[in-house]
This record gives sequence, C-alpha cells and structure tokens, in this order.
Amino acid sequence: MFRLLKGFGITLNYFRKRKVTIQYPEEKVAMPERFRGIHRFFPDKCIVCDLCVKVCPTDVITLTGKKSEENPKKKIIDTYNIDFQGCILCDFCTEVCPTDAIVMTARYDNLSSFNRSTHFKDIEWLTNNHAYGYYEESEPAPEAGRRGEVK
Amino acid sequence: MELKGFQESEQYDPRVMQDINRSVFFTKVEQLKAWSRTRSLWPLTFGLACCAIEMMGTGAARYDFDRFGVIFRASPRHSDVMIVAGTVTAKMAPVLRTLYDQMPEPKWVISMGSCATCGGPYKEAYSVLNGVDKIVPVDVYVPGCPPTPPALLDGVDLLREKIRKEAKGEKVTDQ
Amino acid sequence: MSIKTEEMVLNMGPQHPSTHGVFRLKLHVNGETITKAEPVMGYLHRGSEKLAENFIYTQFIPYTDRLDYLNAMTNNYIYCAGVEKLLDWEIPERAEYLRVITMELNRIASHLVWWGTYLLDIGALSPFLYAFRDRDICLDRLNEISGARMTFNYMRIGGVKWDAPDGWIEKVKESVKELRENIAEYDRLVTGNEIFRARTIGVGKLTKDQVINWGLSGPIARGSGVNVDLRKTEPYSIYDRFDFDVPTREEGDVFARYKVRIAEMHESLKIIEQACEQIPSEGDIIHKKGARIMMIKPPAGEAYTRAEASKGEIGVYVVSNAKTKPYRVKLRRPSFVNVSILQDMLVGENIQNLVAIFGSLDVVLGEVDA
Amino acid sequence: MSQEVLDLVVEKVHGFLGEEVLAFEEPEPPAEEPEEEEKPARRKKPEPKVEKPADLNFGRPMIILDSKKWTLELAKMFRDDEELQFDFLSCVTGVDYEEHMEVIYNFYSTTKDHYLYVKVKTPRDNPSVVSVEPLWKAADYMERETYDLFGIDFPGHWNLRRILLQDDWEGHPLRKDYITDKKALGLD
Repeated sequence: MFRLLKGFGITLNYFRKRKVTIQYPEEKVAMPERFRGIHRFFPDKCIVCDLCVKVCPTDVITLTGKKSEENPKKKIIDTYNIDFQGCILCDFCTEVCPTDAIVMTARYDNLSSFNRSTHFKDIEWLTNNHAYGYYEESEPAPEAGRRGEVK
Repeated sequence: MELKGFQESEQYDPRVMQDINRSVFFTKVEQLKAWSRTRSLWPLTFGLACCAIEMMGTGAARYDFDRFGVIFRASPRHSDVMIVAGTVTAKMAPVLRTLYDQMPEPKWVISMGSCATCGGPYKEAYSVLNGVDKIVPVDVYVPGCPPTPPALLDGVDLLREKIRKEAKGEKVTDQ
Repeated sequence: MSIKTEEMVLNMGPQHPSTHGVFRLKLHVNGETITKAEPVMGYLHRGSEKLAENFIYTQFIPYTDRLDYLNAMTNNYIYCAGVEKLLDWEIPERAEYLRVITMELNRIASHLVWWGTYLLDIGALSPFLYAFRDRDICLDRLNEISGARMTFNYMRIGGVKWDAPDGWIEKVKESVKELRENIAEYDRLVTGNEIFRARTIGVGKLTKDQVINWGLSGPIARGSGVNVDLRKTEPYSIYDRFDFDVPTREEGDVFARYKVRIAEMHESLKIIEQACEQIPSEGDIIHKKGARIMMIKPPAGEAYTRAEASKGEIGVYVVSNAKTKPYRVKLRRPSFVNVSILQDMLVGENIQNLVAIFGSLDVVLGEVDA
Repeated sequence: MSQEVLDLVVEKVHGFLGEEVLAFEEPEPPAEEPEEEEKPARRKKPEPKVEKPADLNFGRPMIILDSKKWTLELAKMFRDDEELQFDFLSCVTGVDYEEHMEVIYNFYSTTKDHYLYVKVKTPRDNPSVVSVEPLWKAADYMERETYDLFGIDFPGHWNLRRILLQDDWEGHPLRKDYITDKKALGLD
C-alpha cells in the first residue's frame, strides 16, 4: 500500500512541473538546423555532375542538363526532379554535391497530400522551397564544402 | 441553407431571424456527422516498422495525439482509420487487406512514410510491396522516412479536411 | 478434481498490440497452459542483405538504421566498423568519442522504449508516457547532431558525418543529469509496485545453460547470470577507456531482465558523462579517405565484427571482392536469435504470462526479419 | 592468443579426423585431408583477387573444411572438448561464391574466452551441410534462415522450413543468380 502511494506521489508531483506537450498546429516544433527535411535546389550552382543521381540509394533523383549558351563547354541544369515519395532523407545527395547546389531544408510539415503524384517535386518547386525551415538562403552550410566529394 | 418558412417570418419580425441566427446552428446531418468523425478518429494500431515507433511517439506526451481525439485502438472493429506505418511485404499484404476489410464503414487509410507509399528504400527488394495503395485505397500520403510526429499530425489534419470536404459534397483532389 | 479440456490452437498476431510489430505466434493451448508455441515471422522481411549487394559501401548505411530502428546508432557503427576492419583504417579520436556518446544515448532511448511499452503490455499505461518523454530528450540530442530523429545515418566509414554543433557536449551533460533523475524515478514509480512484482518475479525463468545453448545475448543473458558484455569482454571502439560495470543478475526471470536494463541505463549515463569529459576539443572526425564516399574500395577479404547493441550481440560479416560494392553482407541480428528461445520457453507457461515473457525479450521485428 | 587457439584446434581436428579415417578406411593420408589454412592477423593483399573467396582474416582463428568432413561428431568435439569448449554459437551464415557455397559458423567459448571460425565448403548444386542444431540450439533459426535464403540443406535439423519468406516462395533470393522480378511477383 505504501508503495502504491509512493507511485501516486510521483504522479501528483507532476502537476507542478513544466508541461512537455507541444501544442503542435499553433506552436511549431523547433527542429534543429541540421534537421533533414525536404530538399532545396539552386539551379545556378549546379554543374550537372550527376553525382547525386549516382549516390542516391533509392534512385529518386533524375536530372538533365543542356549546353550553356554563353559558354558551350559548360553545362547547365535543365530539369531536376526529386520523387519525394521514395526519398529516405539520407542526405547523401547533399554530401556528395561539390557545389552545394542541393541542400536540405528543415521543412517537414505541409507535405502530405491526397495524391502520390504530388510528391513528385520538380526544379521549380525545389528552387522556390525557401519560405520554410531554418535554412539560410545566403550562406551555405559551413561544413558542407569540406564534406564534399573531391573531384 | 434553404429555410423558406423562416424567411417569410422575417418579413414580419426581423428579430426572430436574428435570434435564430444567434442561437441555432444550421447544418446538414452529413456535415454534422463528418464534424463528429473528424473529432474522433480512432486509428488501428497497425505498427509495421520504424514508422510505428514514431506513431507511438506521436501518441505519447510530447505531441499528444489525444488532443485531436485520436485514440489508438487495438481491434480493427473499433477503428475507422488505418495508419499503415511501415513496409508492407508480400507476406503481410493479405493480412493487411483482411484487417482493412474488418474495419467498419466509413474508413480511411493513411499511408505513413515512404515504405508504405511506394516501397521507399526497399523499392528494389524482392519481398516488398511497392505501395500500399495496390491493396487498399489510400486517402492521405505522408512523406518522410520516417515522418516526424508533427508531419503525421499534419497528415491527420489533412484527412480531417478531406472528411469535411467530402461531407460538403466537394470532390477532393489535389491541394 | 481435474477439469477435462481439449487442446485448442490459438493464433496471436500478426497484428497484435503487444507484439510491437508483425509477429505471429501459433499457440497450442490446453486450458490455460501452453503446450506448444510456434513463432511465425518474416512479415517484415525486406531483403536488406540482398539489397546491400547492389549498393556501394556507404549507401548501405541508411539501411542498417532500419534494421533495429530503436538502436540505429549501433547498427550504423557495426557496419562501418566491419568495413573499416577490411580497410584497416584508424579512426580519429574525436570521431570515436562522438560515436560512443551517440551510441550510448541511443541505447538509453532504446531501453526507454522497451520500458514504456513493456509496462504498457502488462497493464500500466502511464510509464509509456514517462518513457517517451525521456526518450525525446535523447532523440533531441541525437537530432541536433545527426539531423534525424530515428534513422540517423550519422556514421560514415572512417568516422562520423558531422562534428558536434556548438554547445552540444554541454547540452548532453545537462541531459544526462535530467535523465539520471528521471530514470531513478522509474524505480520509485514501478519497481516497487505489487502488481508489477507479482506479474514478473519468477516468471519466464531462463537458466544459464539454456542461455548459452540458445545463443542468447544482451540483457537476457545478463539477467541469467552470464556475464557477457562485449563492451567489457572484447572492448571495441574506445570502451576500454571508460569505467563502468556490467550489471548481471542470477535469477533469470522477467524481473531480473527488467532490473538489468534499468541498471544498464545508469551505466550508459556514466559512460556518456565520462566521454563528455574526455573528448578532445578538436580534431578530425573522419579518416582522410573516408570523405570520398564513392571511392571506398576495401581489399578482397572478409571480416566479422561484433558489438553490443541494446538487444544483444550484433555482428556483421562483410565479404569484399575488391570492388566498390560488397559481395555479401550478413547481419547477425540479436533479436532474431533471441526470439528463437520463445518456442522452448513458453511451453508449460500460463497464457497470461505470455505477454510478460515475450515483452521481456525486447524483440524488434525489423531486426528479426531484416 | 588466436594463433595458439588455431594450433590447438588444428591439432584436435587432425587427431579427430585421423581416427575417423582409420575407422572408415579412407585411402588418403589424414594429415592433408582437412583443408586447413591459418591466417595471420590482417594480411593485406596488394593486388585485388576477384575469384578467390577468402583471402583475408582478421586475427581470429579460422579453419576451412569440406562439407563431407564436417560431421556432428566433430562439432560435438568442438563443444565438449576440455580445451576447446566452444559452447556459444554466435553466428551461422552462408555465402554464395558462384563456384561453391560456404556455411560459416562462428563459435565463442564463454568459459575460455576464445573464438573459432569454421567455414564449411559445399558444392553449389545440391548443397548440404550437417546441421549442428542438436548441439547448439542457437543454430535452429539461423540454419533455417540460411536454408530459406540460400537453399542449403541441413540434414539433421528438426524443423527445416522456410522462416522469413512464405512457404510457397520460389527460389532462394540470396543466391547470386536469383533475379528479382517484382512485376512477376505482383509487387510492383
């Protein structure tokens, strides 16, 4: 009986403790900066090296490049698609990217949909994905350059 | 709302209509039903893999599913939402379909995580079903691997929106 | 007076709330007594080992996360350590410390999930809420360093992916204090509870010989008096630098396993505390060749490495044929071996003890079925 | 330590198989029979060798046997011998090296604290290795798994059925020549 009361004592103690519940839709969950959410893409940085396509374990990235008009030797990105329904957010694409053209934002919400095809994100969507998350648009992640695949 | 009788009476006494507007809420029975359904979605605890742990985490104190009237039920007969949380394999697929058939109408399915949505990381594996929508109709797809608890809450929110819209007779397509 | 009963076949699962996944038990029951139990598994068999053969070495790391999804860090570690053994690489010191801290944090999170769900199974609801609250503390720390809550994909062959963010070590130290208080509270909350004791003490006994013969490991073995903890007996990584005990108990029942796990959480906290003190403030976090993840090519050969996961001994067997893709990856999953005792252990038990026994094995189905 | 254990094991195996050969009057001399290779710790091969399966070991004693030589009595000797006492079977697995198959047993002794690593070679068509399930119960599921995924038969196992895949599954997926056709399986 005493043990039972001891247990209840702990429970009652919690009335005066801080509440842990996050009132989610009103109060957003603060995800850390490194949180791996949906991608963001910078078309002007991309050099069409195809590394992200090769490294992706689930083959969700597809891209095509075209010849640059000013400099025929340079290639620029034409289409860049991520089939987000199959993405496992492993971050390998960011890791191998030599120019940090593809990064991961901390955005995790408002991504569910009624339709599978909505998860197919094209270059336009990925480029304009800057309204969300903790990702600073101007400066790339500081350690990203060091982690990059050395060519 | 078509309320002919009352509109006529308004001509005689506008205060009556005011009173009614203030104290009586008109709705269709369908919408009322939908409203009540959105407030008490009872999902089946159908944990398959990693996503199940996040689903449990959503039910725990930090994110607290109960705030939305979402209470996990162990039996398919009690529940009206099935959250498919995890990889559906060839061996599991018939069982999943049986469980779905056992659920009473109306019923909804949330496909949680990339495994349930399209096979995800195990797309190439020999024993994994590529997408749970091949065996049961799915209403809401939540991406992520696994989706964080708030992402799942988002998905449930979207399902509620769908239920409300469908009750109004709107066809739910993409956002 | 004896009551005449007929033998009945009872099916538990695959969808059952206390199997924590998709696991099926065919039970032959005579009255209340189980006469034969036949586990059926494979409902989550995803063919990870076959997939590994089509991936470059690094690409398989996220898949190890999804085996034992409660203890993903150790899975990450053991796979990386297996390949590193083939490559014969030295791991930078700071990386080793970060590995140890994250692994031990994850071990606590894993045991907490076990604690919460196990008590939920045997009829106590509130421990679940306590456990998940504290698990979120662990996960927050892991989230800050690795960027994901469960499937971390944090370790790399030759080191770790990211260095600790500013102030992370201090945060971990604070979390350790908080967790220590909270875990001590569990003892007061549950361990003394009469109902809990009645349901666990003397239930599901395993002898030492049984444990060794069936190849059981982890807290199950230590609950039966087998003092095997690879962190101590065969120190991998840098575990020989820390001072910690291996909690063992002689009883071998469900309660002993419970106590071992609770004590293990305290030991893990000790290790984290020491590691946070000892960690060098600067240094490399990955082997100089490890950053080129597309070019890792171990020499031909094979290696078997083992480590102590939260469920028991996890091992990885990597065969390389000097190409960028592994020839064969075999994962010795502790849960898969541990669950095999069930067919032997349940015979003669009452059916109401089934959930208590099964829960005490701490089986993760992702790991059982690979 | 590992070298001593290896010497000990080699000596024991020689002694054991020699006696047996005498009893069953096999013509070859017993010393050459078990194909035993000792591996020093971490020998790196500079040139990559693709065909040859096992080139490198890692400081753990290893012996390679033919499946005909691997008998239950030999396994029993490993377990019960005073000096060996390998009472803990850590891991059983198979590898498909296109020209032959191997079953790998990983033993550990909880009393003596040493390891042994036994590879049993078996032909690729009709692979069969004696089950050690009667001696180490731990082999029960692991041998079933090896049977399920590789199709290696384990005579002597009490319940050798598929464990992870359905009972009516065709083929053994971890064999190198298994082709995953998800369309045909109705999964894609």
